Amino acid sequence: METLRNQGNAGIVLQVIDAIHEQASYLSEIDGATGDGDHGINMNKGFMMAKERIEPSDSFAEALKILGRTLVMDIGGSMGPIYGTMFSKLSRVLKKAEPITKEAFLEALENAVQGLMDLAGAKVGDKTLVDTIYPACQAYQAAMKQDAEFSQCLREMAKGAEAGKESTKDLVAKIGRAARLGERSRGHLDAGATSCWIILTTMANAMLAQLQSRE
Amino acid sequence: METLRNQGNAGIVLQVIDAIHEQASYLSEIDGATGDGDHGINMNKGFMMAKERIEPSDSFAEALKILGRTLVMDIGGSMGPIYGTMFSKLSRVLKKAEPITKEAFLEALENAVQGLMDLAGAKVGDKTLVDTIYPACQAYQAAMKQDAEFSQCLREMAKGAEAGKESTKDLVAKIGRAARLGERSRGHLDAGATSCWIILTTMANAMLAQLQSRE
Amino acid sequence: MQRIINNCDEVVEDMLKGFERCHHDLIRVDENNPRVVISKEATKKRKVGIVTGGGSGHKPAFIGYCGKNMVDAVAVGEIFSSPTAKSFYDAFCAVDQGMGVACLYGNYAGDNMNVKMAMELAEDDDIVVKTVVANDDVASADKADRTKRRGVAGEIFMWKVGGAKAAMGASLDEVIAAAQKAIDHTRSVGVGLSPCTIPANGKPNFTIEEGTMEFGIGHHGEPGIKVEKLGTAKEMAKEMTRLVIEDKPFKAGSEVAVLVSGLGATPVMEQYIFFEEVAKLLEEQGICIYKSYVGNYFTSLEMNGVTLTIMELDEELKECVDMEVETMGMTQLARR
Amino acid sequence: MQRIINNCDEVVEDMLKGFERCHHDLIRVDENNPRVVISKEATKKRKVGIVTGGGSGHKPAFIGYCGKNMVDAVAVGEIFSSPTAKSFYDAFCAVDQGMGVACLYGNYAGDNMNVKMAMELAEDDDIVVKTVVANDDVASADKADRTKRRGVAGEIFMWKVGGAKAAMGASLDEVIAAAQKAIDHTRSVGVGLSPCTIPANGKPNFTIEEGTMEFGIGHHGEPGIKVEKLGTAKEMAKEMTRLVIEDKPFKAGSEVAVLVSGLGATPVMEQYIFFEEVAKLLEEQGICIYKSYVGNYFTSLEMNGVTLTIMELDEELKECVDMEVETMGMTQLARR
Ligand SMILES: Nc1ncnc2c1ncn2[C@@H]1O[C@H](COP(=O)(O)OP(=O)(O)O)[C@@H](O)[C@H]1O
Ligand SMILES: Nc1ncnc2c1ncn2[C@@H]1O[C@H](COP(=O)(O)OP(=O)(O)O)[C@@H](O)[C@H]1O
Ligand SMILES: [Mg+2]
Ligand SMILES: [Mg+2]
Ligand SMILES: [Mg+2]
Ligand SMILES: [Mg+2]
Repeated sequence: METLRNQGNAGIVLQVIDAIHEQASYLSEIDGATGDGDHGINMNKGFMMAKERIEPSDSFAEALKILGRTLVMDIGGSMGPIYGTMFSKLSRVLKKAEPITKEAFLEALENAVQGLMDLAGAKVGDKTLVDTIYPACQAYQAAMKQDAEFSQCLREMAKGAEAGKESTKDLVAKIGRAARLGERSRGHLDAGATSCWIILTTMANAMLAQLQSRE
Repeated sequence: METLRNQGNAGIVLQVIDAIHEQASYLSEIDGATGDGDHGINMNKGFMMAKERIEPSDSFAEALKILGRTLVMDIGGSMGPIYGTMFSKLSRVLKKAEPITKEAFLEALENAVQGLMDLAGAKVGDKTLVDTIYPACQAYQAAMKQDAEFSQCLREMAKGAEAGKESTKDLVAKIGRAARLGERSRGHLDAGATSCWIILTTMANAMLAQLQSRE
Repeated sequence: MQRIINNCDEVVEDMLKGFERCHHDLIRVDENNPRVVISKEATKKRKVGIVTGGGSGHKPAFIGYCGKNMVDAVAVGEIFSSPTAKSFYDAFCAVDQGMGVACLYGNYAGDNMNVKMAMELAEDDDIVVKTVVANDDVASADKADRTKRRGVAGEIFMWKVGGAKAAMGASLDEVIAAAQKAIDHTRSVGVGLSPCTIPANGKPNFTIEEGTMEFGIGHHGEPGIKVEKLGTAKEMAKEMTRLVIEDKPFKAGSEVAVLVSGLGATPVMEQYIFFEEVAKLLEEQGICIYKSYVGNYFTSLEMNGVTLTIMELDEELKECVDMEVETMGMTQLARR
Repeated sequence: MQRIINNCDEVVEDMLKGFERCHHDLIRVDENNPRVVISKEATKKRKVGIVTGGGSGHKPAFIGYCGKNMVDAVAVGEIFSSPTAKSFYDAFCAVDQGMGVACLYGNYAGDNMNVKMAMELAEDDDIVVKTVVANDDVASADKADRTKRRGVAGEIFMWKVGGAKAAMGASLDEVIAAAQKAIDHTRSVGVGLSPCTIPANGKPNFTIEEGTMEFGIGHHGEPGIKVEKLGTAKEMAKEMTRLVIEDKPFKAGSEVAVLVSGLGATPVMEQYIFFEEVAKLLEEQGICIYKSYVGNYFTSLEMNGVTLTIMELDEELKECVDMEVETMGMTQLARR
């Protein structure tokens, strides 16, 4: 059975932060096509602020909590509470898990998706980050149903995120600044969906590298 | 000796009004090159308002007074008081003259130029209507000095007005909206100088037609 | 971009410094949170605290309504972006005196989320916070979907009424009821004639073609109902007034407060021209104007355009509207 | 031209109708002259009458300062064009109560002429009119030629002081002396970032290139001292503050009132950013800000830009500045 150590695995979150930092200008560029071109700046600001507060020795859950709390408390806008809630919910379920099993992570993921959607009021098809995280969670669930290993579930989650992100290209924005464009928003990726894909794939890969097999 | 009947000669003023009315769009066009393009509109408004108040049977002096008062009281801006003063001053000197002699008209003209310049604070060379009326008055004076007849004085006045008006083309505006352009105002006629030329030549011609010769 | 700024990423910080310095007799900035503006009157007497908040760029909204008998504390966001949950929370803490806090804000996704999170934090501290969410913009959703409508300049009436009520010593439930009544009695609509530019972006997010106007535009450039030929003030007033009147509906014989606001770059002269047309239409319909406000009350940076807000009055609302108030955006002597 | 108007030749008429309707509790329009706005307080008690006037398009100036303890009557001109002599005269007549009239206006050729003619008319009626002519704009002529300088936003301080003095029951000579002192103690300068369009013209009379600003521009677009690269708020503030301080000069230890006004399309946010820079510079020089005003106090239609006005205070001026005032453009409760 594959599991993930909670203790000392803050590095997973730090990798997510670094990925957002590296892709910041790409995210702003995407946002520029249909929004106000600041998504990378907004994300980078909050994620870098959290980076300073996270110790590499922190647990995975602790690091998620710090990131979530930083986003909620210090970022504002819509991204602060949305991503903040996502990371906080992940943390809340995972904090008692040691090691983290694929079941625990599914529960955490479902909680995060639910919390995020309740808060944001966005549905699948609105052309937001929900279009990435929702199918990602479903892909993980589907893999679990087929008794796939933790690693396989994570790979499926990343694939689901990618497909979901790509799906936003053909959607018309119903929420946020891009809604301004109506039909003209079609043909462009959604910035939030893209950052969410970066977060989920980076997290999946970082977790994969830390998975431990035991009988 | 040539003289002009004061009684019943409101027609001279009415002809001046009609000339301004006819040239209104030309005046606005000139103002458009260096100012805000409304000189014809401004002038026409005041002059037409006066037209309604003047009876053809009024005396020349009476008609001048009505025009002057209308401009002063009802037009505002700079043109109202400036042209208003000019016509009022002409009227004030002429009102006791019957018939009007070339001497009386000179006195009236000198009074008008003085009053206007005192009020406006504009000097020759500032690229305003002063550049028309001042040389016009000087030309009249010069003709008088040479013992010219009234008709000759008036013709000289018109010539002086024309030369003065033309002189504004080469001047740089120092006053009014055109001052905004500085050097770029050079090469354009001044709108006020042009309306003043129209007024003075029309008045001269209308007076010429009414001059009476007696011994 | 022709702007008088130092650094496009710090316009809000820089503005707040100037605002605090200019209005130090009315407000202060929270010592621990530079994004919270607090009225110097907030805790002079024991009363319900009034809090609001929102993105920057709408001046006088939101901080301009912080002061005597109106808003007690304001959470300040980035340009066109919701304040943090922490700022809302700190605003709650700053003004709670045990009688509770009325958080009166506009219906935007970000604000809803941040207020919600802030309320959870406040709950842990036993601070009772209740909310009224302004949704006066009739163009932002169908009447059947009223809860989806965003809040615009009608928020000013909500703050005026809530602030007055609190100043009168009312309980939290009474303040909430009055503010809710104010916004329920209020309808707004806006028209945009030209876009605006978020300093950090450097160029407008959208365009409005010369000779056209966007009917029903939102305060951040949210899409309107339609783009039309730019008509006369009379035509604009007619369509806007009709939409607003029919939605409520405002009926003959009722008394109303009217607020006309420019969106930033609209000369105040034009706002009075527009107001006159609105007033004539209301008169024709037998609707009586009790009090009117014309000016730049709720703007969107340098957007060109105008908004119309109408609130139906009863005796309670009139008393609140008439109350003396002293803020940067609205100062009124007690009605004689 | 994106405008909310009915007819470009009747914007002033239309605006006045809306203004009167909105502010009927503060002002009325003269029954016999639709171009004269009269404060409802003007003749409530016997005092010196305060009159001003000027072209339209500068709202709140001039009619926006008509009301309690400020201006009693205003002569209203066309856009950027002086009112008629008759309007000034009618304004004198409306507010004279035998104690005389203080006509406090700005130094423009047209206004000088029309006021002069109006005073001649008033003389025939034995109405005593004395004038103060504002000349606070340091950019409009050299200091040696101070009488040639035009009046700009400093006029607001002149009206505030003159109006307060009259309300205190001062004689005409006392009012004139105080208003003259106010303007003598005041200096202003403006910067333009974009032009404006007179509605009847349909296009701007001048241009300001993107990335540049016109330093020292006048309220009607009169040429400034120079066109420069558009700098930061800090740089702008530095140059403007220096010019103003050195001209007076304002000295360390003095107390001043500061007024920052947008020219119409400048977001109020930017005005506060600019104000903060000015205030820091004054602080550095040991000049103490007693009171400050930031907002659209004296505009030029939708021109983009900002003006800075500083007045040195003594006890008399402070008392006048602090007095309660109620007008559309400035309302202040009595200082606590
Ligand atoms: N209510 C919402 N629910 C979910 N996602 C949203 C919502 N509003 C906006 N978004 C997401 O936010 C992204 C834009 O974020 P960002 O650019 O940081 O904020 P802003 O739009 O304020 O500039 C969009 O691409 C979209 O995915
Ligand atoms: N102070 C002044 N003295 C004399 N003439 C002046 C003065 N100011 C302006 N003018 C004249 O006024 C003319 C413009 O008049 P007009 O277009 O009617 O007014 P405005 O400039 O207000 O639009 C100029 O061409 C100039 O001749
Ligand atoms: Mg964005
Ligand atoms: Mg943004
Ligand atoms: Mg002109
Ligand atoms: Mg003009």
